[in-house]
Amino acid sequence: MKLIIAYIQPHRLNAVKQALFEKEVVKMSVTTALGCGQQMGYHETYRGAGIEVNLLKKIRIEIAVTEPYVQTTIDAIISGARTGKIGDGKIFVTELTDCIRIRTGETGDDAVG
Amino acid sequence: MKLIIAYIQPHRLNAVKQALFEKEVVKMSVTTALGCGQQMGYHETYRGAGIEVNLLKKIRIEIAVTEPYVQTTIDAIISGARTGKIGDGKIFVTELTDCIRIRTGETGDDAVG
Amino acid sequence: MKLIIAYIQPHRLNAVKQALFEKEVVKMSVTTALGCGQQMGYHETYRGAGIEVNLLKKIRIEIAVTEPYVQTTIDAIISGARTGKIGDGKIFVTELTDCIRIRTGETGDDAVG
Amino acid sequence: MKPLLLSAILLALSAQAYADDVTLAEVHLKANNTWMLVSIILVFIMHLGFATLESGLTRSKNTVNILFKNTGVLAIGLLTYALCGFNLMYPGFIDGRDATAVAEAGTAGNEWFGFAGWGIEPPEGYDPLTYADGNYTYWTDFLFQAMFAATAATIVSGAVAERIKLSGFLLFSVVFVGFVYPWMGSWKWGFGWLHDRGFHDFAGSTLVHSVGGWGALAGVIVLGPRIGKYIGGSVKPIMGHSLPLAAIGVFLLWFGWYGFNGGSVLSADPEAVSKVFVTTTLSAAAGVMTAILMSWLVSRKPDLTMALNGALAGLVGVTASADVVSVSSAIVIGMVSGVIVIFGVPLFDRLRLDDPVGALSVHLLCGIWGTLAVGIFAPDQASFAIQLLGVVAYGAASFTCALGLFFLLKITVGIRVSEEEELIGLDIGEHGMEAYNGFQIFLTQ
Amino acid sequence: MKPLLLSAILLALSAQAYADDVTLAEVHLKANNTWMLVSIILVFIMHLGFATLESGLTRSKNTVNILFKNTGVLAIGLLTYALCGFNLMYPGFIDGRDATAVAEAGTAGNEWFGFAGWGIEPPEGYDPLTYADGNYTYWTDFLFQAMFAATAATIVSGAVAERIKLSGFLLFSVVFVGFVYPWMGSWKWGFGWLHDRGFHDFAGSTLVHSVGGWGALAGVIVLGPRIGKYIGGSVKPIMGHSLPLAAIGVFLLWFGWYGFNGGSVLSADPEAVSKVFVTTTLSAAAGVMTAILMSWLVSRKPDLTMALNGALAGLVGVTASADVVSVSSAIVIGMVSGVIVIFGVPLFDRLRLDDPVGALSVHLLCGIWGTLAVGIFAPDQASFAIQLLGVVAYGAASFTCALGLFFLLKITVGIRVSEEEELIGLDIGEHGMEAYNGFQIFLTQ
Amino acid sequence: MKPLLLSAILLALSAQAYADDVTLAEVHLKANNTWMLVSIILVFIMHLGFATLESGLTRSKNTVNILFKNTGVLAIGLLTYALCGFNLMYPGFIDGRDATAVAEAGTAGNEWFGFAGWGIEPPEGYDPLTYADGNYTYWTDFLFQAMFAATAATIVSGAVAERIKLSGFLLFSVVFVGFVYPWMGSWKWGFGWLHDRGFHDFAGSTLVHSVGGWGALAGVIVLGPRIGKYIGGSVKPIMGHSLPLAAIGVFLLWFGWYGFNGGSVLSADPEAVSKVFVTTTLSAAAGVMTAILMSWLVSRKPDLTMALNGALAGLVGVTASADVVSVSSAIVIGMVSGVIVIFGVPLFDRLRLDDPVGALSVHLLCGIWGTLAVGIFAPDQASFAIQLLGVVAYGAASFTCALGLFFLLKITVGIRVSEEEELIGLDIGEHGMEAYNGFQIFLTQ
Ligand SMILES: Nc1ncnc2c1ncn2[C@@H]1O[C@H](COP(=O)(O)OP(=O)(O)O)[C@@H](O)[C@H]1O
Ligand SMILES: Nc1ncnc2c1ncn2[C@@H]1O[C@H](COP(=O)(O)OP(=O)(O)O)[C@@H](O)[C@H]1O
Ligand SMILES: Nc1ncnc2c1ncn2[C@@H]1O[C@H](COP(=O)(O)OP(=O)(O)O)[C@@H](O)[C@H]1O
Repeated sequence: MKLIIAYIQPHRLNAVKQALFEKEVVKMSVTTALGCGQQMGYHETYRGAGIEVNLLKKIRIEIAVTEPYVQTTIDAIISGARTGKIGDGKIFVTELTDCIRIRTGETGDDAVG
Repeated sequence: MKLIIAYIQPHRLNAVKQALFEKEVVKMSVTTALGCGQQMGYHETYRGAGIEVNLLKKIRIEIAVTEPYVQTTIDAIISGARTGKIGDGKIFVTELTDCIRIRTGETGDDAVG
Repeated sequence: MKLIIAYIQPHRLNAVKQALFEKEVVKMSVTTALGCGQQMGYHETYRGAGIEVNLLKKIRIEIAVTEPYVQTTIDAIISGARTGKIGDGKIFVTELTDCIRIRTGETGDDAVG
Repeated sequence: MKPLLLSAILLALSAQAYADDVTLAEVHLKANNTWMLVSIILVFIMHLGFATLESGLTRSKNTVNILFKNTGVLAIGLLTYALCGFNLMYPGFIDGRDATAVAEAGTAGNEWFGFAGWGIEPPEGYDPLTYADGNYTYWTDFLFQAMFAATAATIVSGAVAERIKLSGFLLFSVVFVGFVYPWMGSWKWGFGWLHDRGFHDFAGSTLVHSVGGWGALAGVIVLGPRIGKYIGGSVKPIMGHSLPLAAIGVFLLWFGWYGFNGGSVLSADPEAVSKVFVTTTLSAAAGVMTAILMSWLVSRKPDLTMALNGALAGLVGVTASADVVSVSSAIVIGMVSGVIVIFGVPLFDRLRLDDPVGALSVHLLCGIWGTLAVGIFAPDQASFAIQLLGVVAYGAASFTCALGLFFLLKITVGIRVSEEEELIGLDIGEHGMEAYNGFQIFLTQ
Repeated sequence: MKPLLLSAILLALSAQAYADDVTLAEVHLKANNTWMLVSIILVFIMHLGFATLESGLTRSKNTVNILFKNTGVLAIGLLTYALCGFNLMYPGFIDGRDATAVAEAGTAGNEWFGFAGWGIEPPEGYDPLTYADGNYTYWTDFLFQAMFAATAATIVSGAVAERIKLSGFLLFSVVFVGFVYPWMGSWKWGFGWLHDRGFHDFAGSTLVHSVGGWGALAGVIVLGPRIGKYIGGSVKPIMGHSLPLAAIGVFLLWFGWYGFNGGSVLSADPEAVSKVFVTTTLSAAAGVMTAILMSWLVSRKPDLTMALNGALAGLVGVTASADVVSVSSAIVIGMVSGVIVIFGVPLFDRLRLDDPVGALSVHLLCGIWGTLAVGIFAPDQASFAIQLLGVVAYGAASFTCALGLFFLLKITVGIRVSEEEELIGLDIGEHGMEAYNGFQIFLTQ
Repeated sequence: MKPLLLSAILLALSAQAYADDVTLAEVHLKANNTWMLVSIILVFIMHLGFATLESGLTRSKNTVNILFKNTGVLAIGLLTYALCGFNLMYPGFIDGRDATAVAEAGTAGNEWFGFAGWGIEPPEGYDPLTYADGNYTYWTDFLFQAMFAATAATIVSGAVAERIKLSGFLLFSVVFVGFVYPWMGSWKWGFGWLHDRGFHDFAGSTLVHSVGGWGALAGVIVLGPRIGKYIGGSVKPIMGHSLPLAAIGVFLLWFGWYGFNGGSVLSADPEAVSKVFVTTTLSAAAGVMTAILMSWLVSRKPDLTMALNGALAGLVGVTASADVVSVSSAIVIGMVSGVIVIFGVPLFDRLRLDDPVGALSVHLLCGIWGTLAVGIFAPDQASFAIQLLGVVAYGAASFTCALGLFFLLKITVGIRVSEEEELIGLDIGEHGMEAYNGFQIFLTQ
């Protein structure tokens, strides 16, 4: 099992969800995040003083998947999130040692889906 | 060491904290998250137009624990979070390579607690 | 590759960013979190009733780095975040199996930076 | 006497220039009525004050519901008052305390109930100039009273917030504002039996605030506390989601109170209205100060919500007596009110009566205190005994009616939302809508 | 007859005591003018109402921009109205319906356009006592009208929100408020050709609200919908970020409406103003009720934003007739308005006309309905035909001017922000500033 | 002459019908007093304006504290003004500019200090009709002035926000509002030495705003900047947490200013009050416009907070002269004020004077400018020299008193919170309470 973490542009979330649903990846967790990366920030001015903002609003998606789904999931995220512009974001893949469904106590692959 | 990530129903947080404290797991980090899973969403209407909301408010708990505590922690979370209803949530367990306490520089197991 | 997760005091974020930038670690993701740890909470009173708050506002930083950068990054975070007071926070290091840059599809080390 | 005569004639001439287009009586009515119109507007905005205060002191998952209730109650209150409320409250009882009137009527005047018919329409041979001795028109009269009416139900709304079913609450409001409030109001302001006995309630510490407070108490009892408020022996504070909203609410209420009390003079009488302004203002200020000091002492840290409630406490407290007490008495009344609210809130909590916004302490307790205060600080106006009688009579009637109503609704449409709905919030449950879209908010309570 | 004579003299004496420091006429003017001043203040605060309502019903990433627009439009409106608006709207046309005046002027009075010069300055031999038959001063006259002017542009602001370029909008406002609105206003309130023909629009259902509404329609058409509002065949609701703000806005608008309608009596005439208060209030309340009931039926869950829009609908609807209709007619007008708004919003969505705040339904549709309602409920005042003529004339003129203006701006400075800016939000794009610093907010829409 | 006599008699008869129940003088007082009462209410709501503006422009972790301070200061101001302020400000100095009065008093009238005793009570043989030539009652007089008093301290509150200790600030307010402000006020409005010398300050550009501004400056100097505001050579903007709150604040202040300036006419004189309305309004609008344009030019993107400050700048600027300048002068005054605020804010930042809300630029600088403007645009009213004298005198006195007070408090109770408390926020530190419960907010600043 893998735990896939993706940072995407906020306005791409719906597209990504769409792409994942089509691939039957229907479970995920989403949070907001501020991201700093290649994408340059923007300039804010407040009451005469300026400031460079380089922490941009991003969406963080966390998806636990079983091995067979890893690539599908990654492809789906990319297809939904890619605009070709800097700031599209990143996908991180980490090992998932175990997964438990609280309601039933199921563990492992059965619990992921 | 393991890093345990749990998604639970918001209103179960206090119960989960309680359960963890009893097991002397007193360190954790909590964030809000939107979750999409088996639990069906709900229908919102806004100014005549309807929309299906399937990203539900959840609480994300992150706990780093030493091996001996892994099972205790998982059990505690379950005991606090389980209602038997769909949407109770999931627990994800990942490997924790290292842990450092910023204040002291301690590393490994000593730093976790 | 490693995925470094750090919890720090909110007001130390700028210092940490500074320290990271100096070490050319310019990519990161930041979220807010509530943390419970050694640091004692504070007492709130609301309309005559008191309550102990032990979930304190923290900042969660997530940084994916290539092996050579791991220690540098950790040191930078510590140098920026340490005040010597309880509550300075923790750094967690986990394995990063893979990393993909959505925009280009690059993977592995190339994608991290 | 020639010059005099001449001057008389000259004056006559000059005066005549206007005699044909406007008379002193007309101007007098204008001056009075304009103030009453302003008062109407001020009392109107109090409803925004209630809406913001109540939503500010509750959780963000119930905000839409609270705003909705306050908007709905206002509309219901105004329409039902036009339909029947006004004529229930002012059924044309004879002023039993006016000797001649009684003589003519041949009655000691002990009216308990009356109804002057459906809808609103000026009386036979209506002449604005004489309708209220040139103080206001029929329409002003109706609307000023109508704005008051909705207030009573709004007071209930805050206390039962975060768990009451929308439909149940709206039905309650229709009956409470449309019938209960005006009927009981007629006892005093409609020249009913309590008026005859000399009960004094200037602007409604009892007729409006206690009546609403008793209704709130009934609701709180029937509904029970919110999930998670009382766990085991201890009280778990459920914090309001936006204190700026709460502060806006209190300032708007204070603002509107100048119309609530100032308008209750029922004319622009300069001395009377301005005196009422001073007593009202200083009582509110005194309420704030004691609330601040007490909460500083009691919980070591000064509580903003208590300071704000202190202002309302002072305002409710002085409402019954603003026209008859001295400045110093007004300050004392306000100080006591501030203390009452500080001890009232935890008291109700100890009694497991869950009142999210403190309506019971502010409107019920201070309403009672303010009414009795008339007997203490202005005994020449009304004896303590008669004031007590009024408090008891209104308390018994209002509480009984409200309790009955809530029970009836409980066994019929139901008045409490499901546990699941309460947890996810009434905004999504009752309205399928969120108050703060996009904001990331902890819903752990 | 001696006593009489004596009394006459005595009265003369007593009266004389004041004759030297104040006359009845002066007091009369004071009483009237004070009410008009209050009305000015009330109409002023409506601009805060618009600002909060519009920002509450849109996304947090565009809040700064909306607040900025509303502040800017107010300033622009006031200054341009002083510069030329007032003298464009009141160019001194002769009251063509006043037989004698026409006779003197020897004209049937069918004025279409006039301009009395730049800047504001009281007329030759100005005497406050006679300027408006002792109802208000020149300065009151100007300011009351000036406060109205900015409203028309503010109505547009809401409908074009979240995608219009700041510069483009401000330029539009200058022309629309500075020239279009006052010019068209002169047709009726300036004693122009529609006034001559007996068109009745008490406080501006058409002159202010429809005119603004038509401008909004033109803007919405030229701009096109916001990204993500209409995807494929379906409508994706884009939720407002703060319903408390929206509620504050509606209550403040209702509050200000008492000055908008009440002040339009143009004197403190007690009977007239208080009657207007009642019709205005009950129509708003009726609008709320039908909006609540309809949205409950239609979408199974009562919609707060609809209840709020219902209040505005009722207010706009009764604005043309508040002075001439009966209480029951006012209620009916309000009820119909409430229904209009419920069906109007989805209607415009079906037409792919993206109006974030519902300005088209509230101001345009209900403005038209309210104007026609005069012909239905007060045919003695104005025939349905002439009301229809007015609606059509103002619609044609306002829509054409606005459409032309927007097109002109589109091909010159441009009126729509870049897609990128729309996605990140106009606050950062146009102002480099965020409305809620530090708050974690989902910007997925 | 018969007909004339007859008419005189007839008039006498008709007039007599009312002669017994109301006199022209009474109606006159009503008309005047009603306007003054409205002004009181308007000035009251300015305190909500300050509360929302200040909290909107600061961080969410200090919101409860700011709301608390504004509530507390209002209560303190009202009570201390009743206790001694009013009688310190109006100690009954003889109008030294009234030749006859001086003659009688046999003094050139150069009063510096006076005190008419504790508490408030109408003077001997008080008759509302004559108390202020039938313009307002004693109570109105007191309350209108009392509402002004609290303002001065509130101005300070904004500038010292986010770092000042609650106890220290409240103690400062007691002395500043209870003694310093009224004492200095007596120099001009109390017929003191500056009044004698012909200093002109209509509604308080200097007496209220500069005085408050100087107090703010003293506080800012003694306290030092907020942590993180000035790092090395550069200024790090600390953004306000809610611009909607800030906008609400400014609109409410503008709204209330109609009472602040309009009420300062001290009667409902139609021409005078309405003229003041126009100058006040257009100056504010002009301030907005120049602030918008300048900030657009200076920082390439128009700054909402500057546009809002521009409105306040225009209002403060015209406050000293609203009654005596022409419309065009008022616009110029407003324009200059708008420019002042744009350059003032960064100026103070360069001087490392950390003023979170811009009170120094708005109230201090524009207050000074407005006072001097009288000498420029209405030299016939007051020479530039005497205006300058007034500015200097008030500046010296107010700044010295405030500085002394703050130092005294610093070495006694202490005035700055600990670094730790400042970082976690004063809401938790001083009140153990959060303003936005449940909301996830970045506290990195
Ligand atoms: N090494 C990293 N560690 C953590 N988050 C990262 C890292 N690199 C990128 N991100 C996240 O991905 C987002 C997009 O990255 P960015 O470099 O701006 O776009 P792109 O990868 O398309 O050039 C960043 O805002 C940040 O949130
Ligand atoms: N595969 C997954 N990856 C990420 N988060 C998940 C996954 N499965 C479940 N979750 C999280 O757990 C929450 C509860 O899951 P859900 O399936 O609704 O409940 P249950 O597991 O009891 O049926 C979801 O809302 C989501 O936040
Ligand atoms: N075992 C853990 N699991 C998850 N988060 C932790 C853990 N230990 C500490 N944290 C996070 O780090 C923060 C600081 O920890 P704390 O113990 O208070 O400081 P210190 O480590 O300096 O004593 C906590 O608030 C929490 O957010």
